[in-house]
Formats: sequence, structure tokens, C-alpha cells
Amino acid sequence: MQPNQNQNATQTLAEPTPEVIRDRELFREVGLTEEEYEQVQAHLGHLPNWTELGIYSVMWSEHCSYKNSKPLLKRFPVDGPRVLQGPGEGAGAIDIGDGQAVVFKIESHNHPSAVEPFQGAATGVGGIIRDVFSMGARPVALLNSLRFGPLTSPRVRYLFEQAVAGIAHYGNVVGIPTVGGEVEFDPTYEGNPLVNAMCVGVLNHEDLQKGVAKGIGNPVIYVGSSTGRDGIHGATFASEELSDESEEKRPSVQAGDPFMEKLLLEACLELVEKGILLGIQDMGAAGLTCSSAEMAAKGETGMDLDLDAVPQRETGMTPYEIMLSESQERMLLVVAEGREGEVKEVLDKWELQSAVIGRVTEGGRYRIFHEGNKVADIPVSTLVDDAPVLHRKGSEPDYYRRFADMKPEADLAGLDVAEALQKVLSSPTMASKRWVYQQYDHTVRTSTAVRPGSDAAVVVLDGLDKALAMATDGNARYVYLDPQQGGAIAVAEAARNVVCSGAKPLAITDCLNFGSPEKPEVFWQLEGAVDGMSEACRVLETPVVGGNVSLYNETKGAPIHPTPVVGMVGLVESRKHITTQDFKQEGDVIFLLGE
Amino acid sequence: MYKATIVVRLKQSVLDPQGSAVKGSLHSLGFAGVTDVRIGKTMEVWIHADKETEAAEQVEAMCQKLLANPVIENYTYQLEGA
Amino acid sequence: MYKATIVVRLKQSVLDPQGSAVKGSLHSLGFAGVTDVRIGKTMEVWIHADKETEAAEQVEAMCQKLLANPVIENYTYQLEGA
Amino acid sequence: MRFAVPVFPGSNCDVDCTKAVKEILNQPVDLVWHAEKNLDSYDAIILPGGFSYGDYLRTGALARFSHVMEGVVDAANKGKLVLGICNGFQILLEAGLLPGAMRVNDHLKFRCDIQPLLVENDLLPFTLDYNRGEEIRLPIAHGEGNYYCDEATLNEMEQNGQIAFRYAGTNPNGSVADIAGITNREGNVLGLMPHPERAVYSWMGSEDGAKMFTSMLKYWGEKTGAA
Ligand SMILES: Nc1ncnc2c1ncn2[C@@H]1O[C@H](COP(=O)(O)OP(=O)(O)O)[C@@H](O)[C@H]1O
Repeated sequence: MQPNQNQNATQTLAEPTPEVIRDRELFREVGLTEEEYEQVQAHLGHLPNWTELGIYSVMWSEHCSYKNSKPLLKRFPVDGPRVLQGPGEGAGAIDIGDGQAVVFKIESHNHPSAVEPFQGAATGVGGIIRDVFSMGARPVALLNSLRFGPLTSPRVRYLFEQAVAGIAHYGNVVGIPTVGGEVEFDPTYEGNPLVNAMCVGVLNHEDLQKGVAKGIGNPVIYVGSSTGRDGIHGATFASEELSDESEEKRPSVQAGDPFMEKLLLEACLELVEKGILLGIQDMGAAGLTCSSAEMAAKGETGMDLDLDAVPQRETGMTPYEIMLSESQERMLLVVAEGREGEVKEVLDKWELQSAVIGRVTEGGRYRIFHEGNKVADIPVSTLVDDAPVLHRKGSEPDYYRRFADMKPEADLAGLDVAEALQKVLSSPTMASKRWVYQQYDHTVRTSTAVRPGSDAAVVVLDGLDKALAMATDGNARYVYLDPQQGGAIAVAEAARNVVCSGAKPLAITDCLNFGSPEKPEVFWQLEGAVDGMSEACRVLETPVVGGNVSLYNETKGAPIHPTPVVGMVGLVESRKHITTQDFKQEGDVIFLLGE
Repeated sequence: MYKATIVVRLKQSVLDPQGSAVKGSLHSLGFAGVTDVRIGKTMEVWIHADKETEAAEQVEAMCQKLLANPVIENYTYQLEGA
Repeated sequence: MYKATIVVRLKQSVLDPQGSAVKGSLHSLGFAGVTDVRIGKTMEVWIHADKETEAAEQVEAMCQKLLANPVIENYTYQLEGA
Repeated sequence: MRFAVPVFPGSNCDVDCTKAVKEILNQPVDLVWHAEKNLDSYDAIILPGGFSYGDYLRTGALARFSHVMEGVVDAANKGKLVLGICNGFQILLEAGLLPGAMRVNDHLKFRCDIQPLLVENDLLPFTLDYNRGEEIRLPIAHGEGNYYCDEATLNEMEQNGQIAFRYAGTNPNGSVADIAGITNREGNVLGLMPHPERAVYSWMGSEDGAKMFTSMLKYWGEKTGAA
């Protein structure tokens, strides 16, 4: 090797052979355990090559398979008379009457934001927008939930400023108002900030789409940005704890192009309106692999993909790189054979690059071709349905009883109330978030009736008297002290905010930001929080219609405080009911409700 | 007094949507021969320093600390007496 | 094939808010010797052209039409075979 | 009165503008794709806000070369009303239909707020229903609204009454002479950073934008004897 070889050059590194992978245990480098490697081998009936190994590694990562959290997520109430789509698709959908539905989801982009805050946060917003319009919904609002270390640290200030700027930039350019959110500063997030983004959309029932590959012989169409080497291993990266080694993985952070997203959004919604699509899915985490495999699994079909047809931004990309790239602003479509022309016409109008890259096949095989060679041949079901599920055990941490037995009231006796109030109000967590939301366009689309600064945001529905109220909430301190109570409190707080805006709560989406589930104490927190949230959701009749799990939020082995974030949407039956938080006029009576 | 001219470019592997958009426009304006466009920043910084080596040290430090984002950008610079 | 490196700068008479902000940040990072910062754009354009004069003509035209805004910006460029 | 709202790749406020025209004026309005050159059948054009072509290179710089701009220039030359809002204003500057240029906000951040403005000229086709010196409130939402022109241009505009609106209170972006909106010499082309279409009902936080639309209709009615 030349000593001065340029690492950025488009060289192709020789891939390890199946034997070398086995002998040198290279499966560990892509995040698979020995046991999982053996399972892969059994599923395939041969030693996996590098491409196949890469595909399994991302499909079986926590991010795609929820292997650590699946058993817990089953405890959430997911049904209700208004639920049109529960968890399992890009986003959940709830009937709001008049033939319409509200579609929403929250998702984390914590680790990318810790490494490159502007792009990390921006692409987090981009991903959640695609999740919503891939359901066939027109995105109408964005929210976010941010957790950072104390602002006294220059590094934290940099991360925070850049993350806010990235969120603002992406949403503003796409033209979706960012109407609400929350910000908290606490030392627990110093090395591992949380950036959760939520998108809310609206659709007509008949337009609801699914990420499914149906109809043998139908074309699989790729649309959007070309594929580059960015973000390779983002999905496994997203499920790993941050260490100095993450610095080495830096090139894996992807950059976003919100302008491209806007074109994709308009083009996809035009295709939805024309009723052409059979299936549509965002290429998000784990890119082409995850989207195509999931579509085939849901359709109970197989798929052949021809990687030479995939639009590429760089030369010499290997099948592994093409399959695992997390280049942003890309979608996968399945349409009936013969309608490719109609699709292309719409995509061309929006000046979007597209290509037929594969076919839906019979027999449940997932086959990848590259330069005339078959580079992967995998039973689809083993990627999705047979992904490993881990039944972890929780154990109560030492701190729990200790804190539970404390009597902090005693220390409060001699406190100067006025001084304490001032201190509370001036802490960055409590203080006005105007600096943040001033950077977000919250009035584009001319539907925002309650802007950021009140309890929940309210967005009116075109041509109807109705409106949607929405809020994100969570309080990690409560969850840390008592996961079950804390989880319930998060749901209840969101509900109160939504109710205070004049709405009846409909449903929630949630993002579970926790430490490593391999630690029994952390798993105990996760379990408790899920139970508490579930209980509150049952009582309030607000099912969980989607969400996201972000585990391994740790720095140097220390987990963050358990931080479930709840995104709730409510229905305001009449615009007359819209209520804001501020005092209105002198002489009005003030009531205190509750305990 | 020295003047440093610093050029900060996106790394080759990082998407440059601005460059692609400008390329597209150049094509539609009839500049068909354009095959690629990449857009970066030029920063001109005037500094007081006694010696060129001292100025260079400072510029290097500025680039690493503030002017370039090492995650996605590269930088090069030139120094001249001013 | 030629590569043009075009530098577009704000005119001297036009205030450069980005430059001022960067200068402020450099000062607060301890680079006290920095007296001025101006920020411009570097555009690298690769063009097919038979002769250098032809390439230069094209680059000149691109700058005038699109790449620089004459109300507030100046441009300079360099050409090299690529 | 027929309105056209050109749609560029990246336009965001196109639908908001058509809604305002329909609901406030009850006049016909079409979204016109950027590839269309001919706008002869329209009486007024509204260039909407957004991020045309991603605002790459400079705001409005790439949109200015789209086909529809030929129609816009033609309409402006014929004395039809052309209203450029936010990104639309930036496009009008790049196209040379209005003097000056746009820079990034002096604080370098995007700013979304409801901003007080002063009406500087109430004789324009766009301001007939306002009063000179009146303070109005319109939403702003931009990262590059820091308007620039040289001294000579500024003096000329002041003398010709081309400055339509100025920011009252704190200038949100550092623009020269607190300029929020200007017209061409003839007064039939207006560009402004604030969004009148986002302030047409009280639930939006202000209804002060509605008068900009009613002014246009009034002007057209008086000019054509229709309405
Ligand atoms: N990251 C953010 N993005 C957008 N709006 C925000 C964000 N953080 C806070 N806000 C807005 O600021 C207001 C106050 O937020 P917060 O202090 O969390 O209030 P609350 O305690 O009532 O939830 C809310 O209207 C909220 O929507």
C-alpha cells in the first residue's frame, strides 16, 4: 500500500472471502454475535459472503429488528375504534372523521447528531417527513424533542446551536411548519444528546399507502438522490454506544438535501393522488436493504434487485456499499407492470432521477445481482420475521430504593420562595424557548392557529372547522426515579397539554431513548417505563400507533437517564374551542384544577 | 500583518447538493460542456503576527477549531505578507 | 477538459455579516491578532472545451450570467488543464 | 381579475397565496408551472415564497432563469401587477426587475416572527387600502432578508416613493434603511420579505395582510373600469 494513498479516493477495497469472514470472525465487526452468525449460516445453507453478511447485520440490528425491545413493545395498547394503521408501517394513522386521517410518528437521530449536529439533526427531520408522506399523507407539521448537556460547556453550545439550525434548515426548506417541541438541559446528556423529531400529516382514507411489494413481475422503482458511500453502517452505528471509536466512523454521517426532499414529497403525493402506487417505502436506516426486504416480507413475495441500475454518485461502489448506503432522500416504489411510463412522467416533471432496479418475484427469495453476478440469495423471511428476538431480564438498580426512601421535603423548610422561583424560572430548561423556535418557520402553510410558546400547537384543517392539537413531552428525572410512574406521567403531561389547547387526545407516538438493554438496570427502566406508558394510554384511551426505540445512549459506559418521549395528537372539534395558555385580561378569575 | 486565504471544501464523498443544482442550471443555460461543479468557501483572514511561522500556526489552529468542520470538510490555505 | 477555480467575493463596499461573525468567534477563541475576515465562495467547475481560450470564454460568461451577482459581488478565476 | 402564482421546484407558499386570493378576493387564480412561458391571460402575478431550487448559489438566482420568468418580465413591462413575497422578492432582485440584492440576515439565523412594519407609501397599487404611516403586523420567515443597495439607488428610491414598507421596532435582518419592501420605478412590481398571505384572518395572529390583496383588486378595478 502506498503510504500517501488518498483515503477519499474511490478505490475499492478487496472484500474478505466467506472463509476469511469465518476464520477471522469478521462478523463481529458488523455487529453480529457468533450465535447470530451461525444462524445466518443455517438460514443460507452456505457461508455468507460479505454482501450477505452486511444485509443480515443491518436487518438484525436493533434499529431495524427491535430485537431487544420487541417483547416489551407488545405490551402497548395499539387498538382503538379510530386506529386505521397501528405500529408496523412508516407511521400510524388515526381516523379524524370527514373521510380523513391524521398520520404521525416520532423518531430519534441521536447518534448522528452527536457526531455532526447540523446534518445529523437535519437528516433526522428528513427521515421522519419521508415516513409520513410515504403513508400517502401530506405533512402538515413538525415537532421535536431535544435533550442536551448544560449550556455552560462550549461543546454542548456548539452541538445545541447546530442541531437547532439543522432542524430549522430542513423543515424550513421543505416548507412544513415546525410548530412545537421541548428542550431540556441536564448533565446526563452531555456526551449523548437526544434529537427526536416528529412529523404529523393528513390524508384521505382512500390514499393510505403501505410499504409492500405485491404482484409477481411488478417493477421496483428507485427514485431520488443517487447512492453514495455516505452513512454506510448508520443503522448499526445508531444502535451502538458512543465511544472514541465513533470518531473513526465519522464518514458514515450522511448529509441531507431538503430541496430534493421537497421534490420527492410533491412527486410522491402526486403519484398517490393518481392512485398508481401499490407500495412505497422510504430508504431510511439501512437504506436499500431494509426498505426492499421489508416490502418483500410484507408482501410475502421475493425480490430481484439489479444493482447496476441503481443511480450512483461515486464510482466503484461494491454491492455491500450500495446495499448499505444511507444516502438520504431516496424512495422505493412498486407499481403494476406497464405503468412505469406514467410514474416516470410524474418523476420527470419534478426533475427527479428514477430507475427500475428490480422485480417482485415468487418464492420468497431475496436476490441481488451486480455486474452479472448473483451476489446475494437469501430467504426473505429470515431477514425480517426470523430476526432474532432477545428476552432480556431486568433487575432493580440500587439507587431506586435509596431515592424512594428519601424525604426531600425536610430540606425545603427554610427556603426563600421568591428566590427559588427566580432560580427555577431562569434555568435554561424552564426559560422561554423563543431563541429556538424563532429559527423555525412555524407559519408556512397558513394553518398554524397556535404557534410555539403555548402548551400544545394547533394546526387547522383545510376547509373544515376542525383542527389538530399536538405536543411532545417527557421528563427523564421522573422516569429515572420511578420508571413506571415516570412513563405514565409523560403520557399524562402530553394529554394535559393537548387538552389545554381545546382538543380531545387521540393517540400517541413515542420514542424510547434509553441506555444499553444489556444492562439489567437499564432494561428494568425500559420495562417499567413501557408499563407506565401503557397504563396511562389505556386509561386515557390513546393507543400507541407508532414510535421508535433508541438504545445504547451511553457515554463511557454510563447510560443517560431513561428518556421516553411522547408525541400526542388531539382533535379540536371546532376552531371555537382553541385555547391558549396566556392570561387574557385583568380581572379574569384563576382556577387551580387537580390535587 | 499576514493575509491567509483559506479554502474549505466538502469532502469528496459528501453530497454537494449546491454543486449539483448549479451544474443543472449551467446546463439549462446552454453550458453543455460542464461535467461537474463543487462549491466551497473562501475565507480571507488578516492577522497580526511577528513571523510567518507564527501566523501559519494560528491559521492551522483556526481551521481545526472553527473554520472547517472536519467531519465533512477539508481545508487548504495560503499565507502572504499583507 | 479544464478545471476552473472561481472565487466570488462580496464587494469591499458591502458589509459581510458572516465575516464579522467569524471574526467575533475567532476573537472569543483567543485569536486576538485577527483584524478582518471576509467570506466568499470557491466554485470548481470542470468543463469540456477544445481550447483554453474557449474554456475561458465560457467561464467568463457563466460568472457574468449566473455565478456572481454584480450588484454585490466580484469574481476572479483560474483555469488549468484537467 | 385573474391571478397567476408560478410554481418553481422548491416553492412553499404557492398554495398559501392561491388560498388568500380565493378566500379574500374571490377571484380566479392558477398555479402555473415554471416551464410555462406565456402569462398573457393573467392580470396579476404573485411570485410565492419558499426555497426555489433550494436557494442554492444565491436566493432566487437559479429560479430567475426558468421559463416562467420570461412571462413575468413581460407582464411587468406591460404594467401588470407583480407581487414577489419573500423568495419571490429575492427572485425579482436577481431578475433585475427590482434594484439591489439580498444578503444573509446580519445575525446569520433564520427568523420567524410577527413583525411590525410601517406603510411608507399608500398610493401604490398594493397599498391603496393602507394609510401612510400606519403600523401593520405581518409574519416574517426568512434567513436572507438583509436587503442591500448602494447610496445612489437608495436616494433615488426614496425620491420616487419606491420604498413601500419599512420595519418598525427592531430591524429583523439588518436591511439598508430598514427596508422591508420596495417597488420598481413604475410602482407595478412590489417585492417584500414579510408574508401578507399569512395574515388574512385573526386566528393567524394578524389580518393586516388582507389589505394588500384588496388594494390590488381595487387598483385593477379602477384601471379597467371592471370589478
Ligand atoms: N425544540 C422546540 N421546537 C419547537 N418548539 C419548542 C421547542 N421547545 C419548546 N418549544 C415550544 O416552547 C413552548 C414551551 O415549551 P416547554 O418549556 O417545553 O413547555 P411545556 O412545559 O408547557 O411543555 C411550547 O409551546 C413548545 O412547543
